[in-house]
Amino acid sequence: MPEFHVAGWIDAFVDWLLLSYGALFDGISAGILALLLRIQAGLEWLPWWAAVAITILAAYSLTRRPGLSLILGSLLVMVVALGLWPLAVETLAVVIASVVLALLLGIPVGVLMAESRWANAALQPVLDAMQTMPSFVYLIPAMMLFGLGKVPAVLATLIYSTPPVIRLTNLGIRQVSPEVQEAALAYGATRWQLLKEVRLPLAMPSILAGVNQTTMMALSMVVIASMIGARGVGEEVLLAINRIDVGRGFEAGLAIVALAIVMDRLTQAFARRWETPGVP
Amino acid sequence: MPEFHVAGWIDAFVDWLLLSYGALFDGISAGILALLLRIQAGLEWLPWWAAVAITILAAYSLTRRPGLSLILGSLLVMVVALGLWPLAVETLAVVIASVVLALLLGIPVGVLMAESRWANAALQPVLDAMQTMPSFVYLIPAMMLFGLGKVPAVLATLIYSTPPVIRLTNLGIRQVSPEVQEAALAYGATRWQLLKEVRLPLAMPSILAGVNQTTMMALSMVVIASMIGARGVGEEVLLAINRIDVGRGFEAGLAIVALAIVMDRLTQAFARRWETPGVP
Amino acid sequence: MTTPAIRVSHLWKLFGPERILRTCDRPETFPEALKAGAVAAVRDLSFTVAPGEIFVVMGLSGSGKSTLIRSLLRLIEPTWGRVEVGGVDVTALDGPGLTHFRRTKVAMIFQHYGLLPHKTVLENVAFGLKLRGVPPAERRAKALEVLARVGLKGWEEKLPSALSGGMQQRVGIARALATDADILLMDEPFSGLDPLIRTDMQNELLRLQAEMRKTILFVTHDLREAVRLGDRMAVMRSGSFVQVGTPDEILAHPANEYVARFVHAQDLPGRKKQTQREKVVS
Amino acid sequence: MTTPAIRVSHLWKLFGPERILRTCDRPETFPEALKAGAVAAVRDLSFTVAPGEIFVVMGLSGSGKSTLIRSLLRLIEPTWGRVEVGGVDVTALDGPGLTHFRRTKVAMIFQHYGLLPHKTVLENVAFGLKLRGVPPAERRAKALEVLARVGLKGWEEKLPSALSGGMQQRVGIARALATDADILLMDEPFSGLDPLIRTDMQNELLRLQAEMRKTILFVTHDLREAVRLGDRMAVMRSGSFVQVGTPDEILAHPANEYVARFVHAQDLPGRKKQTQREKVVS
Amino acid sequence: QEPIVFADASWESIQFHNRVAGFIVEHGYGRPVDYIFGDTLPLLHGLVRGDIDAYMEVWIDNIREAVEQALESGRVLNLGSNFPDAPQGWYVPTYMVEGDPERGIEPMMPDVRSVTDLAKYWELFRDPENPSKGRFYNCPPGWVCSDINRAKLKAYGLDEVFTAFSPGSQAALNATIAAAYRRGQPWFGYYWEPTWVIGQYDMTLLEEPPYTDECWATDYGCAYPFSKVLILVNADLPEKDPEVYAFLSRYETELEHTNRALAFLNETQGSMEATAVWFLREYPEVWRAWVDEETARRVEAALEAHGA
Ligand SMILES: Nc1ncnc2c1ncn2[C@@H]1O[C@H](COP(=O)(O)OP(=O)(O)OP(=O)(O)O)[C@@H](O)[C@H]1O
Ligand SMILES: Nc1ncnc2c1ncn2[C@@H]1O[C@H](COP(=O)(O)OP(=O)(O)OP(=O)(O)O)[C@@H](O)[C@H]1O
Ligand SMILES: [Mg+2]
Ligand SMILES: [Mg+2]
Repeated sequence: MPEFHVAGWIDAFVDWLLLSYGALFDGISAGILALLLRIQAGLEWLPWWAAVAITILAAYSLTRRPGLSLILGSLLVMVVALGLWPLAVETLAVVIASVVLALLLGIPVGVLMAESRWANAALQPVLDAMQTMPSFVYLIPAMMLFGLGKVPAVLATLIYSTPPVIRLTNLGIRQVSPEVQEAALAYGATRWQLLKEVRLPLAMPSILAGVNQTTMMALSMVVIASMIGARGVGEEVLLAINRIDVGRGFEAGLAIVALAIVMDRLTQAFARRWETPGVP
Repeated sequence: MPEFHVAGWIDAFVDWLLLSYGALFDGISAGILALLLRIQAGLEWLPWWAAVAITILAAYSLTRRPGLSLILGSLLVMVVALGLWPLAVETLAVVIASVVLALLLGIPVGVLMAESRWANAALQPVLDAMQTMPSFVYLIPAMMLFGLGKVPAVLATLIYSTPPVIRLTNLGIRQVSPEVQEAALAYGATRWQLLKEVRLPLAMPSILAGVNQTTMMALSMVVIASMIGARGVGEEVLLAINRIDVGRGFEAGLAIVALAIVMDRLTQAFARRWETPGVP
Repeated sequence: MTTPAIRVSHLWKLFGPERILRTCDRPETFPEALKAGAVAAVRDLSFTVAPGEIFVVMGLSGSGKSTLIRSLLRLIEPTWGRVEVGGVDVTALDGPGLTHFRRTKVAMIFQHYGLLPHKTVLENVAFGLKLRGVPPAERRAKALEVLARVGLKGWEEKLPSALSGGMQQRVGIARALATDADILLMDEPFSGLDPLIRTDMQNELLRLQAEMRKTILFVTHDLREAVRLGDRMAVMRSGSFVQVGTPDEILAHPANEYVARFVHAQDLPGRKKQTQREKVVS
Repeated sequence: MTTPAIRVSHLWKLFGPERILRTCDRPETFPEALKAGAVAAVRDLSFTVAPGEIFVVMGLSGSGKSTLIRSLLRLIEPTWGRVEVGGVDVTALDGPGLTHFRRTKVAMIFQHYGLLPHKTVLENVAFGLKLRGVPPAERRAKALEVLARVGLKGWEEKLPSALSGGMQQRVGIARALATDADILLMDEPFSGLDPLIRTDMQNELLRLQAEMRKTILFVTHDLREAVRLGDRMAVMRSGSFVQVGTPDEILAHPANEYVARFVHAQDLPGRKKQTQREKVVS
Repeated sequence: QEPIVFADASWESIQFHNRVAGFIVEHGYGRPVDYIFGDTLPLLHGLVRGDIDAYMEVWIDNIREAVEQALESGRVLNLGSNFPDAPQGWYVPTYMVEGDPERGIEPMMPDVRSVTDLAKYWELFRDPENPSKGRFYNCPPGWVCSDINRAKLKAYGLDEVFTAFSPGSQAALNATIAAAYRRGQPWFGYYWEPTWVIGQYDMTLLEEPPYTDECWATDYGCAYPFSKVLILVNADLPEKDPEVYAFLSRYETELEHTNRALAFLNETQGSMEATAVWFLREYPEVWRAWVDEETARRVEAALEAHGA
């Protein structure tokens, strides 16, 4: 079969972007960076014990489960004990920014996909591509456009971790019983009220699973983020790998897992707060 | 705060494993490898046009949707046209083996988590760790045990991609209406019958979302697999990345996305075959 | 005569495979669709309900009563025909118009309750008011009042899943009463209730009716209930009305063998509807 | 006297927050739990049903009828007490024993149908047989036969969601009849049915009864139905039986004001149960 | 017969050497060859385990611990350097010093020759994440040079105006050079030769005081030594194929060879195999020193056949 390539066009396109809009991308990059540095400064300003205390209090006030709250707190203490707190703070800044953006973008898009058959069909392959296109493929041009560091890291994390919450919001809404929706409509619910009062609350278990997966996937990008200069715990992993230091890599990995669990449980508790079905 | 490290123990543990169970790991490795080589030999024996034809036919006989079937076929043709078919075959062998193993392991574990509160609580953090522990951390020791190549690649892919199907099977089963389950129990359904006749079919939309996520995540490991000698399309990505050859990387990425879409739609169609709820 | 509260003209609703329904746009095409396998749940139905009237629909199960009642609110889109409710041409309404109509003109009670499982009993009852934008304190007061009327005082903070079937039914009734709509569509509202509560609820309905002259479309399987409540009643079969008239007429002169069998399946303790109603109202 | 088909002794079922229920293991602790906020859906209930008897339970909604019927199959675990069904001590059964018992001894009809939404009508009806391992052809034949009996011929391949409420109810009835169990537990089986079908189903039940002498625990809100079907009946209130006896006894000598109000809420067209039944059976 | 397996890491020079050695092994010694693609460290592990027989370019300065560990295990043999004179150090794009009239780029710092001259130009390299300093692109984390670079910045007093920015990976480092070069912007950081980057982009290696062991022992305030690029083989190779082992022990090239080969590859856009054949034809005197007469004849024959 004769071969056919698109590489030339892609290259030309990236070059064109780079030369024509370099300044624009520098501007965008500066904007995102400012946000990120603010989050990071806030986190850095906090001493570690204050962060632990806040986590425990937040977990308790959201879930009323003292056991869980203490476990979350002690996971953070473990990160501190491993000497990785300063790095963890840098990682957290990137991950928090990404997860917040992913949820803000993902839930509405998921709703859209549930409402519109057209959007569903059109976005499905886009989501597939976002999840499977190897990050570095788009990171190379992204790094050229945005420079190295935290900005392309947020971008890559966002691209990779948004699909699950979109997909599961979509699924959850589609599973809401038509009978209950009919009753709400009969009492004059608008599309928006139907969504807010019935569909989203009843889809909550599924949406929460999406939030969980998004958080997990955001944290699974920590090493890649460090590979493009975002620093953080991922750098420790890279260092350990390059030095064949299994134990050290494992410690850094543990810290990432700890951050993942803490972030996940807190986001879940927070989202659950909004409203969940009474039926188990 | 005084630091506390586990690195030493980990190192010692890996060494101990290596010395005591080397033969065992060689055995496991040989088993997986045999399976893999069989899949790969099968795929290589098939000319590309036969693979395209089989895909189209399978898709059509499973879904009865001619449009979809043709799209899937033409995605494979695209891979061929990009000149990546021989590499794609190697990638597919690893991914297919991983996804099959992930589903065979994941669905029962998901069921277990839905049935037992204890298993649920105990496995939750394990799943978190599987998803967020950076692959390289466990790949280095895994390579010491299993050698270079496709076996540790399958292992890493398995670890990373199994959690979604576990979690979504668990979620789906928990969401099955208690009324319907009660009715089945009243007629003397055993635990197993309840599962097979009621819970799994009614959880199917959620399980399918899990299958989708597992497939996606397996394909997102293709590049890592190539880093440890599994060959395949990931190689092309890595080469392109090192040369900052955006177009070439993008082509390889496209091929991966195409494989992802084809695999996902086929697995979904196949799983849907089993049984799905009649209610939309 | 005043304009009727409900006027239905030539209403059709077909169910069946998408493939067949796609070609159904005029009544002339319907016989063909029916032959091809579609089901006519409502078949060329025309009738009017006067303001303040209680119009009872009876009929075999599967005869299209729920479908009819749903069509009046366009919860299912009629295949053909025209529906006017409260002077509004429902079939011509656009989205916002339909929402406004559903919020203000009608309230519905569902055969299967249709409660929101994630909201408490109180929130369920106040739901119609919330949609309409009534302030929280006011809707709470209203909901508490109606809940007391249906005998569910003390259950306000429970979730529907902790209630028995009959109690859930009463929550559905309370939700409809709370909206103060002029027109009530009631799909077997009392069938899960025990006789004491059922009589209470019937009395309550008659009292309401005497006070506020609502218009009520009422589906039931219980002939006693139909006779007791209905100003007029219709007997439905396979999507059409076989006979329409006052209960007395129908009992005295069944239009055909089917109606006769239908009304005699439940023999009745005398036909003293008028006097009974007077007793309750006084 | 032969051993009773159903014997319930001192049955209790409390609902409420986990926190309170944890400490409830003996009847002595129950009053305290009730004070703390638990609800006794079934309260120290004892009764027997003789083989071949139709025992009707009536009562206010929320009085515990569904809870009682569920407890007999241990679909909900009783808090206290002993249940024997068909000579088997149900409360003492282990897992496999319970499964065997449910498959062979009893069949249940649910107030809310409890159909499997992903299976066709036919598969739903054959479900009990499938669980028991009956071969496909045989269970198909049986299911088709029972479906015809409940008037659902032609609907075999539809999904429950395409059926009206009453039709779904009949699928539930067919499923129970298909199992040929000796003991039937029926939770308001006929309440969503129209009068014609309802009478048909009652006749069918009486015919079955005359032929096969099944034991039936029957919950209904319809006094006529209770009188027509019941050999004995019980009036339930807040988890206890207020009165148990033959319908005639209860109608003639209500034990208290409550029962009197209850049975008189629906005045009855003469008390000719015995004769009616004979007519049907003959 | 089991193949000789080469570690086919992802950069081009090693792939080129693999094809050269592979051609000789295949045609000169009649032994099948295989190339396993992978990342640096996994391949090194493979070498230790014996999944891989030969690793033609081990940049020991980057992964010193790993290599030392491997050698200590006794499972790996060091066959000496592949090419002995690979420069490394701190580069800036040449247009920054000399300008590029073709692209209309003015020289930004015409008087810069050595690293210490850069102090006054730090603002050109401003770090967006820390705008009070310039950005120096360091080695990827874990490489030995990343610590050395930091020490050097300090030794030259440049740490006051520059931060050592860790690019995270070699790919990221390459991307920064490519992006800066295409846009004609400033860039300053560590790199090495022979690489396609230095081949493709015109970069200037900045001057430093010449390398001495003393300065290396104190504050690293002098130039890098030439980097060592070793050939490592698995310890079983002498037993598996003594002839190939002997051949690889003698394998040695010069920097110039690799550079020419990479240039050829770039010009022709051909395959690695073609480049290896070109090299073998072009430099018979080089490879004939590695093999005996007999083998050389067989390779010659294969080369001729290849052309036909
Ligand atoms: N899952 C539950 N959680 C808490 N309370 C419950 C639960 N199920 C039932 N109850 C309570 O138990 C009582 C009895 O309920 P049950 O369903 O047995 O009534 P019933 O007699 O069947 O009423 P109906 O005629 O309306 O069906 C009710 O007060 C109900 O609120
Ligand atoms: N979603 C649907 N898809 C297909 N057919 C339907 C659907 N809904 C209703 N039908 C059919 O329409 C007919 C009328 O149903 P409907 O629910 O209106 O009956 P009904 O008179 O309310 O009966 P019941 O007294 O049992 O509630 C039935 O034959 C039913 O099978
Ligand atoms: Mg109905
Ligand atoms: Mg009940």
